Amino acid sequence: MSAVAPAPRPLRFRPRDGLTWFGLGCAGLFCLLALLGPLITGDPNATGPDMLAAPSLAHPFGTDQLGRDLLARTAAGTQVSLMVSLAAVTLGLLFALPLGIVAGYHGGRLLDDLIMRVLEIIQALPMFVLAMFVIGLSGTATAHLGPITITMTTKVVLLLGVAFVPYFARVARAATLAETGQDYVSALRVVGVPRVRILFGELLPNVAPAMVVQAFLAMALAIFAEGGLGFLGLGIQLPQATLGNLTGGGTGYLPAGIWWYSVLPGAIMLAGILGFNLLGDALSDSLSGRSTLKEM
Amino acid sequence: MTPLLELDHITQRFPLGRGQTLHAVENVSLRLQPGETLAIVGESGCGKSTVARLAVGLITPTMGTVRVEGTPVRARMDRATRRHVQFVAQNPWSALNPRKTIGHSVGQPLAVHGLCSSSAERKARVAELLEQVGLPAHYAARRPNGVSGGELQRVTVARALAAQPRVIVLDEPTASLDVGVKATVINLLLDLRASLGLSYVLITHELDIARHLATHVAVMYLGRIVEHGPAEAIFSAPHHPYTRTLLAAIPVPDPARRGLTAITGEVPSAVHPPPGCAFHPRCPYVTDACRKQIPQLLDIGDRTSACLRDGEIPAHR
Amino acid sequence: MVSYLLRRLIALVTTVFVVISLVFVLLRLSPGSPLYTLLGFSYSEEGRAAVAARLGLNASIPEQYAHYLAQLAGGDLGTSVFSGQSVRELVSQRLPVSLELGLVAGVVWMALGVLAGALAALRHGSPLDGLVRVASVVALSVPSFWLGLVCVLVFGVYFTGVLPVGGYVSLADGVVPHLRSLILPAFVLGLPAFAVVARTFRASLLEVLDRDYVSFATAMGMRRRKLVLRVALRNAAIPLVTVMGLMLGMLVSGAILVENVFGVPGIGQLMVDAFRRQDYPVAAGCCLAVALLYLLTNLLVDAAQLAIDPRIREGVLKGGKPR
Amino acid sequence: MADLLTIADLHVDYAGRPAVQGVSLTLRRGEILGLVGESGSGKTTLCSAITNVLPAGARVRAAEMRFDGRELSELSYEEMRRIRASRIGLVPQRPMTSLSPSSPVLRQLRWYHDGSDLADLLGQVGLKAVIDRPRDYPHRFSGGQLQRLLVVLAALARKPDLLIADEPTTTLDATVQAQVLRLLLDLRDRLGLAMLYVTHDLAVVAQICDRIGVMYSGRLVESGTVDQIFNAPRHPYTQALLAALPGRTRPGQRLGTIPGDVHRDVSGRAAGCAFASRCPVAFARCHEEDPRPIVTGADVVRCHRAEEKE
Amino acid sequence: AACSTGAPTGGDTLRIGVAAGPSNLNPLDSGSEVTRWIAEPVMETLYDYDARLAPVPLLAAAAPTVSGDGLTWTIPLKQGVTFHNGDPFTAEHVVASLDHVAAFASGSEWVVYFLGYYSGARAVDPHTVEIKLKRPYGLLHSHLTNLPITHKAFADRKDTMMGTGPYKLEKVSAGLGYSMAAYRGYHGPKPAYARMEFTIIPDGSTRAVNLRAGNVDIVTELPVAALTLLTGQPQVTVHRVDAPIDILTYVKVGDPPFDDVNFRRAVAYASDRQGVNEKVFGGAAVLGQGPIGPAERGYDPGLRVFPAQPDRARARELLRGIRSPSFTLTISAGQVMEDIAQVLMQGWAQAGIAVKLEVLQGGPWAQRWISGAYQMTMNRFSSGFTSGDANYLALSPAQSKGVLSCGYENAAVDTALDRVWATTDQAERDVLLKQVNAALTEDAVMFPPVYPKIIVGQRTSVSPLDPGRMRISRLGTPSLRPRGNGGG
Ligand SMILES: Nc1ncnc2c1ncn2[C@@H]1O[C@H](COP(=O)(O)OP(=O)(O)OP(=O)(O)O)[C@@H](O)[C@H]1O
Ligand SMILES: Nc1ncnc2c1ncn2[C@@H]1O[C@H](COP(=O)(O)OP(=O)(O)OP(=O)(O)O)[C@@H](O)[C@H]1O
Ligand SMILES: [Mg+2]
Ligand SMILES: [Mg+2]
Repeated sequence: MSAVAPAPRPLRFRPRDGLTWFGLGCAGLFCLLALLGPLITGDPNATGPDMLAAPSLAHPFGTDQLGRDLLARTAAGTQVSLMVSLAAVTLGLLFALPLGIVAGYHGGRLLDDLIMRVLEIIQALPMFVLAMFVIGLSGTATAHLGPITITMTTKVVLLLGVAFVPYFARVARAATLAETGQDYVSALRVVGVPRVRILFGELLPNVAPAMVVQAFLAMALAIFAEGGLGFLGLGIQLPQATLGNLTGGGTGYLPAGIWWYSVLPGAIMLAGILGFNLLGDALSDSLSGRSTLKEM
Repeated sequence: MTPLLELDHITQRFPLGRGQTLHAVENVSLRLQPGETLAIVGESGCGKSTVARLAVGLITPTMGTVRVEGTPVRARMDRATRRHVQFVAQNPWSALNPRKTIGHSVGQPLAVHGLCSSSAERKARVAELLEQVGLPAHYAARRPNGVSGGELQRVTVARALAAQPRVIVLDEPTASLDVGVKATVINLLLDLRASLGLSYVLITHELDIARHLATHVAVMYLGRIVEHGPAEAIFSAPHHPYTRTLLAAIPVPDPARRGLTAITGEVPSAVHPPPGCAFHPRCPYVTDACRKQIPQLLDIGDRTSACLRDGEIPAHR
Repeated sequence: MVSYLLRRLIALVTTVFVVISLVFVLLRLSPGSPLYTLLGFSYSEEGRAAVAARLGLNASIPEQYAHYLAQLAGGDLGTSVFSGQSVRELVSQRLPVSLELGLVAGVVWMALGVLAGALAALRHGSPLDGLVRVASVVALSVPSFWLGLVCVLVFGVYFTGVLPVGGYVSLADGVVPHLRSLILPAFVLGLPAFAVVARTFRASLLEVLDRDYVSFATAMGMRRRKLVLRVALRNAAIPLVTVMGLMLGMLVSGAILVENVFGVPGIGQLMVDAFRRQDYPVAAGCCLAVALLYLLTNLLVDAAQLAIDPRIREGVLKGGKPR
Repeated sequence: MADLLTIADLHVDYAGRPAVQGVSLTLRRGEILGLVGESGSGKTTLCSAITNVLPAGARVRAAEMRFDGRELSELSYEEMRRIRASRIGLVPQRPMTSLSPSSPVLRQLRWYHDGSDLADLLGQVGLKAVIDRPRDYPHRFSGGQLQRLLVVLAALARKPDLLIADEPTTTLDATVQAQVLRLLLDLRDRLGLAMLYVTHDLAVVAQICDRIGVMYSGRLVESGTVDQIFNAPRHPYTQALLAALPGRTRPGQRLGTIPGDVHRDVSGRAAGCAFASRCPVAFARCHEEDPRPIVTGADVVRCHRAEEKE
Repeated sequence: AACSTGAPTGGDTLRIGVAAGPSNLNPLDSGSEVTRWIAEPVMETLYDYDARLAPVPLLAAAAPTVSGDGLTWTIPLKQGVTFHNGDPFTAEHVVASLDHVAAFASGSEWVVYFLGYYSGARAVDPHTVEIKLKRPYGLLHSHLTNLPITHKAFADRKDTMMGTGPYKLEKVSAGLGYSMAAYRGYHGPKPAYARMEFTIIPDGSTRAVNLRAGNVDIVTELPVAALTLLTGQPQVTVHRVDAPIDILTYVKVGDPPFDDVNFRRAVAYASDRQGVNEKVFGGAAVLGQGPIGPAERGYDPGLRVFPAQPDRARARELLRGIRSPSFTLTISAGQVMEDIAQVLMQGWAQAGIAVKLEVLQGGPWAQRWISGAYQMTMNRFSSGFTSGDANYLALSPAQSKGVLSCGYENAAVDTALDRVWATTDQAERDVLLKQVNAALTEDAVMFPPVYPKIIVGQRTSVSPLDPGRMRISRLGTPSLRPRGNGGG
């Protein structure tokens, strides 16, 4: 029993241990490379005379088999990775939030059951299987759905977005369910506030912080998944450089000791994933108040 | 005279799955006249909150009708009628949206029911309401966080008042508050009743609060009303064995009057209520008939009581 | 409890049915056809029609669907368009490899994860705790395929001969070589499982250690060791079981990548190949096997949860509206 | 007769934030001391400090903490554990969550008490049926049943010298509360144990306690016998508490209230009495100087006004 | 792969590392190199190649006798040959094999050869086969030199092999490899190795590493990048031999923008052949001109239409009047193809041609290709096994009536190609092919950037591979034997 209303956990990011700082650094590096890298490093597709050159001052990440600068390609790939991940996460949230909130509000009733069943089916296939399935089948080519042109990038975004929907919706549902249990929702209903306004005017701001945390973690997952698809050759296609394409493209050269080709772009991917994971963790800690315990 | 609020043979059952049903409220009838305060008392799980939720239309009864000023409440009733019955819940900390300002929460009914024509007017009205419950107007800009429970409970009362209700249903409004704070909320309720002529349905298990506020009392046991009548009469001379037990078990804040009496046995399950009178497993006056027959609420002088042996049991103490 | 599991089983069957239908319809609706790959230069309309007739691809989609379902009902997953091998045989050749890999990876790493998580929580705030925290978040973040490549680099170029960096030796060719060939793939595949288990277990153990029943046990003077074993670990394990179900999906996804890095002839590799070639029956068979495996394990996880948490067993956590 | 428990000038900080400040109290064998006070006034912290089960980060300072002649702060963990296991019992506030949810109740009873007299003990509190339900988990029992079980474990089974009951009936219904209170009184009479009974509810205190301590903002502002506190309270806070009780005022009348809010005091305090800002009878000195405890026999009061009256 | 275990003793087992396991083990259905490499020791053809790549009888007892109208071919069969299951080799097996490949429903890649020519075959007696044709089919002799003969009960099987060769297939380990053992009842010289093992090692460099370590004796399809791993290794020999491997590159002549010959030629002029050779093939390939490469019949080393490096000036000149020249290049996924495409695109971009790259997996690529929904398509194609040293199939898109026609209409080419199939005169055929090649080059219909080589590595403990056979994509594994101190 406490005499003062507890603050809703603010979703404030206050890095307080080294690990979080490290995560911030990693994510920052990743985003910087994605946003500024391509401006500085030049054309990622320009071939040069030095093929498979080891990292040097001229080519800090070395070159690939066609003599292209791997730093430029990595920067371009990072940009794609960031954009695709952002778009996928946004898309996933856009679909999942209403679904999750509606399901949570009707917790345990038919609508909830229906929504969750459908999402369960999507989840019955693990993300990569789903990806293989969709991309393996629709092919890596640009598809045309009537007047709509679906490029491979769109496809990857759609796919990851859809794969995130059940995951996000579950979190949104759980958060909504918890909120719906709060008396203020009953109070709003008694007052006569229309349902839509309760859901999206009053509940949403309370569900949002949990979703932001998930969005960060999902960013990490999206970077990984985009990379994995590229690695399998099922992602965004050449000549566009992506982190997955690069990592996968370099595999053939590894046994010859050409480590930089696969390893460096992969390390950037690792930095991105690690960064977003750590940030998500830190936010989630601040949300659950775990870190306040640690402070004492 | 049409009662402000009337529960007419209400039954509420919750399906639990696997073919089981929970009998939360069984055949309860209550009416509330203007100016009355009806206290509903009883042990945990006896269905008090469910009655409250039924009364304010948060749930629709399995059977029976709820009437607000004579109009039966349907699933989609017009907001104007329904707003005459408002609700204040036990836990003020969860009764307000933590991410919205107090002003927003108090203003909600005004906005929804179009009670104010402009936002400036609404602001003024919110300030007025806050003052009415004894809070400074600048609280409108604050969020619930950091505001004490007693103050928050007053905010929820202000919100209820904003809808210009005639009845406020209070579900254990003071149960989570400290003694001193409890008193301020009770005082507020007393003041509002005097100044606005409100009626209350007061759900509580703190009998001294019921005694302090109520004009009428309904005692519930396992979803049914076992005794119902004017507060004074019931508190001074309880008839039903359960009411007697309950009163005897309430500690009195006076070291000179010691002597807690305890009965044995547990509250039976609402999923499998015992046959006959639900109280019979714990009743000191039980007879064979009690095990078979469900006693009906009967008018006995100033009150109604549901006990087969009503006349036979000697007066209390 | 039995009836609950039965209901779950029915739900599972429906889900599988939907998955099958989805797989089937998507497969048939997808552009291209294995016939093109199959025929190549010898493509001709007559040829296409004849082969399609032989493979039953001429019928309308509903007819094909009905046929496929009938086939499935008879336990027949069809035959590969390309190799003519029965899909059941193909799957049953590949699945055990993946299963073994997944099992080795999962079991070893999860055990390590439990250990690490428990130690970290019990020594909350110590350097060991910090180490586990860092290790688990890094382990969770490392993309498996990249880690695989790094392993290939390290053991294939710099420390050659220490561990085989690719391929798979079947058990028939010797137990030791077999196990050796599993080490790196299992290491890479299971790492995320380690991370998730360690993190979850650490968090849940910390939470449990904060619970009333732990303070009560302490106040009752229970010995620390007994307290940890009887009270804390047992209750902390409950969320762990849920997480294990999640990890299964991770292992399956991971297997697809890892099998491709290390050339392990498991179901992941088969599936990638089948999709590349649009070998409908094989792709569908793989999906089906994976989905079934995934759902079945989830069912097992739920059953385990039921066994371990009596409140779930009695639906206490679901029904009702406890204050 | 020697005091069973003597605490002198106990301070507890949570990461520098004081939760208990300068509390001194004594408890004799067979005595029930009721501890009342608003939420957050430090009651639980005080109890935890006695059995040394404070969370990490809490700091304890005391001039004296003597239990049955032994200084508690000097004991090793193992010695303290043994005291907890046999001499000081604890009845927790939330019976529903105080037993491990994943083991059957009977098994847990055996963890804490392996004697053969278990059935007998359970019979004494009307819970013999537990023996016949070896597979039932805690959630199958009602709060009242569990609370009685916990009383059996903490008091009946090991017959401690001191029983600490931290709001043992707050979550229980009136009829069940009456059962548990009867049980505790019974135990006191039969075993002669001393009890520290923490509660918000002055009525309960009036019914079962011999002596009362009133806490406010980490301090013990007044202690005395039940009669003394209820009939002649000396501290303005105690007086205000009593005035706020509905049961002590005529129905329909306004109750006495305590203006202000305890928590603003905690944060903004510089000097002076913690209650000063809410006190109807405060004067200049109250805002400048924290009153020291005035001890008369076993009783204490911390108030400048009371001091004046002496 | 698996070979990384087991001591590198070699000895009585010949171990071969291949890049992939074939999806289809029936060489009557599949012309894929891996299928055929595995089939080489197991199954035999009616005729075999001699050192000069001329057909000599193998399962046949003598050269075929052709009737006067050219429509009936009679082939006597060798006696005393048995299949690995003990069944005697007789005419009905040959008939079954021929019927299988000629039937549409079997989906055999051979059907295209027999299409329109083959009418039927019958066993005149157990040791004589008679083939009836619809029209003269001079190439049949060559095709019978390439077509393996299978046991009739196995003609429809795709999961195993049953032949008369020196080794019999014993075990197929899914995704891992194939093992075979010497067949005691072999009708020819006794096989030198007791066992032969094909191991799947998908990664090229890993194959090289395994060869270096002695885990395998022969590896195929070595990528250029992996060759550095093998330099300076005395116990390893790397063969790079011209072979009928084509970077099949052609355009949809029927549709814009490639219906404009100037545009086609501009693209051909702007192709960076040198760049592809250096960057993708380490300089080891031969620069491309027309569809027919150096290992194939009809190759003309003197044909030089397009430059080694992009002639941008020429290209721009040809492009004059074409607003924003651009097209889409559709290739099938794979490192080599992707690399080639990217190098070419750089060259084209410098000439002002904007090219969009479309990388498709095998299935979708085949669909595009066959349905004609491409502008320029490019893929690797090896014709060696099905047609020896002649690249007939790769020319078929240039035929105006063909299913795969790219829309090119040239009556001279059409008649020449018809004649190529009909004539039995090899010299005439060579001349005709040369003409076709020249026409297609001039018109810029097909312009592969380079002609790659087959690259095979072997350990010196095995007798040297026969370059003559490698020239037609074969490994000649049945005749290999241990050599030197490595042998046991
Ligand atoms: N939504 C619901 N679904 C199922 N059971 C419910 C639901 N709401 C209430 N119940 C059950 O109905 C019974 C009556 O509950 P109710 O909350 O009305 O009791 P109460 O008298 O208010 O108790 P308390 O004093 O603890 O608040 C209880 O057994 C409760 O568990
Ligand atoms: N683990 C903790 N960490 C930090 N502060 C704490 C902790 N536990 C209690 N406190 C603070 O110490 C003060 C005293 O708390 P305590 O729980 O002892 O009060 P209480 O009188 O038992 O209150 P209640 O009646 O609500 O149980 C409060 O201000 C509280 O916020
Ligand atoms: Mg209630
Ligand atoms: Mg407390």
